[in-house]
Amino acid sequence: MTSKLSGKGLTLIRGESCLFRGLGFALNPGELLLLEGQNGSGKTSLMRAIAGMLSLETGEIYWNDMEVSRQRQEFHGALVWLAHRTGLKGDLNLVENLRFEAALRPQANVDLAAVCKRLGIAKLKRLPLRSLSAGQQRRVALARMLMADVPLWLMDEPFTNLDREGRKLVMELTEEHLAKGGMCVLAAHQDVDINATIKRVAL
Amino acid sequence: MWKFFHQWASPPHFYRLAKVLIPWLAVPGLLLIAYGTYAGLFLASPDYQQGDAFRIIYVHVPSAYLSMMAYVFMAVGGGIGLIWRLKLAHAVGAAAAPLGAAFTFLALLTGSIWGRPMWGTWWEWGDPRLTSELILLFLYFGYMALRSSIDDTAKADKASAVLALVGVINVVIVHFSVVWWSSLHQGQTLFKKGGPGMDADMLYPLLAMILGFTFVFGALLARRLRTEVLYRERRTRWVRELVLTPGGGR
Amino acid sequence: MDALAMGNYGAYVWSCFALTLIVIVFSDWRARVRHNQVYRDIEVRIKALEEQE
Amino acid sequence: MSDSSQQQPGILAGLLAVTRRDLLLAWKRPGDVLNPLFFFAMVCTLFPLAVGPSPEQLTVSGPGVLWVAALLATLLSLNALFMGDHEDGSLDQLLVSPQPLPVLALGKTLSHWLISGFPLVLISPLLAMTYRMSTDVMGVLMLTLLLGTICLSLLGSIGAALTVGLHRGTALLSLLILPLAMPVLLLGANTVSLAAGNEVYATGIWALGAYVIAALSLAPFATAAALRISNE
Repeated sequence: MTSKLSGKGLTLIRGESCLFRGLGFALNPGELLLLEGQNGSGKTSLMRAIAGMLSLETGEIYWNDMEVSRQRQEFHGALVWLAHRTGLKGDLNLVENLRFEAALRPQANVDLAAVCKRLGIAKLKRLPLRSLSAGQQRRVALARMLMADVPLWLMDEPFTNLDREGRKLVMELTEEHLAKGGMCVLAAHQDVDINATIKRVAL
Repeated sequence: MWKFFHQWASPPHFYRLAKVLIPWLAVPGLLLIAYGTYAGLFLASPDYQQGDAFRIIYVHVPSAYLSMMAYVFMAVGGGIGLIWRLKLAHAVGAAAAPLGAAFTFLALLTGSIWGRPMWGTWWEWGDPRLTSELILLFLYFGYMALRSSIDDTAKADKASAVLALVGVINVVIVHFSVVWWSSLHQGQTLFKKGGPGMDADMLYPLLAMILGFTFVFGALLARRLRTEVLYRERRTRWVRELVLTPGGGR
Repeated sequence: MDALAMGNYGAYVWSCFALTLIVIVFSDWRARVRHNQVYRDIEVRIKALEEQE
Repeated sequence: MSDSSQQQPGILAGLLAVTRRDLLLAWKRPGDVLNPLFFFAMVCTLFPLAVGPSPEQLTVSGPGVLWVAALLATLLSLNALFMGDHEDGSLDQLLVSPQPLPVLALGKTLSHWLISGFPLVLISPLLAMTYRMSTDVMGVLMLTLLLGTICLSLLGSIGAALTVGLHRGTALLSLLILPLAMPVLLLGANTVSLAAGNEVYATGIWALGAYVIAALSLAPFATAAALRISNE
């Protein structure tokens, strides 16, 4: 019954249409929650609802069996969100962007240089992000995610703008995170090739 | 008690109740206003300074009072809506705003018409009450503009509730700062304070008018609230049944 | 007639009362019109949906 | 998870980080800082051109004109307060951060004041001089503007948060903020006028100070609530 992250009876109405009704899920450490569906099917909305940014018509999201709305700060301290828009400042460079992030949530004790090297952005550290390609910017957002010391990753279309190699890297990173006992909620309109327990929510 | 309240505030119940309530508010309200108008215009003796022009207070004071009460309604409704997520409370804000603006406008008009013979001008910046009424009117405009520019009703409700709460604190600050300001410029005050100093034949019509205006406001608010409730619940089963019933539930 | 003249303030006093009447009647009229409009819109939409089924 | 992890950063670290980031961004785009200043100077120039250069008139209307210009200049800069963050998604990141949102909102407001309000205070004596204001009165003007622009930034952050992401944001923001800001204008400008007329002006200063304290303690919460609502 108890699970780390769960949602019960979730209903969301946007404008004239009902995106989902009575939806539920449960997620435990080491598991991946895959949100599947076409564009506009409500994947992002569900993701935002899980992140506690969107009030639902009915239903609640639970973290450690307690409503997220009653422990927002604790919950936000346990997650990092890779959104559709990177949320990075184009006028600032990688280091400046990540330094800002470090003041917001707990950081893992890993070497930034090693992370950047693995993501293939080591040489871009001092350039303003505006001058980077969309794929490179996404890798910077991935670096931000890797630097955070949190159990829950929320990834909204993480493969956008990435080449085949980049997509493989994201899957590898996700596998590693899950193997360490982390959790992942991933929204994608294509199938993923990740070796872990996958729970699916079709929208 | 709580259960009773929830049932009362349930949309279909409220929709039906409000319809019954409207005549019960409107008729006594209009009767009180009729009495107040007659007594205020013909029975009350003229003011020793202002002559018969003082009779304008019988419409000015009640509308000024309603203009503030409507704002408080919006703020309280918004607060309740934000804290207890009661949708009906948000609807109160949406329904009260245009009425509040209308009565603020009326208070400004009547104040200005009073000012013409008394001060020799249609508008006197030095008067703190007229000036605060004007700012209040702008606050209503802001509230309605914010509401109408957000398409999603739930979002508009919450955003305008925050604005109304900020605004209601501001109304108090506006009042005190404008009073301070007009004291610097030897501003004239519109009417001397009512109460014990006022003769009974002057005071009772005023009280009747205030009460009557409140009732009429209640009736108007109930009517607008029904519309709000109907619109917000347009996708529910009870509205469907209501509409499909022959004769309807208009 | 003197009572109606209000000691030469008649125009001011009567226009204030007239404006009040106008504002109240107008508010009520607007509320009725809007209610009927909203009701009719909902009615049309729901009946259209009914016929589809 | 990993045993070698660091702690959750403190509240002050979050506040300063937001402020530092916004100042850094302003540094990289100086136009955002300079435009309101130019606007302020230009409005102050328009007035003598419109009503004529007679010294008596300028002395009387100077405090009012400078204050109205400062209010409008602040208003002009407010629209951008959350817009950039909204567009690139970093506002969403602030909303899911474990830092309390009112603290982050206060950090944003603080940087807004440092970028747009404080420079106004600094250049105001220059413009006051052209209105033939005496040095003593200039001191009072700067003090009221110092307190007043803090109030305006705090009030404005609420409006900016309510209108972030709306199409008609700019005009709507003015409509929301101007009536709220009227007491600040009234207190500020009249206090300077009183000082110019050699009258007792302490009441105005105290009232503005009280306004600052009230706004500091309430506005960040309203802004945070508004941000959550606007970003649903």
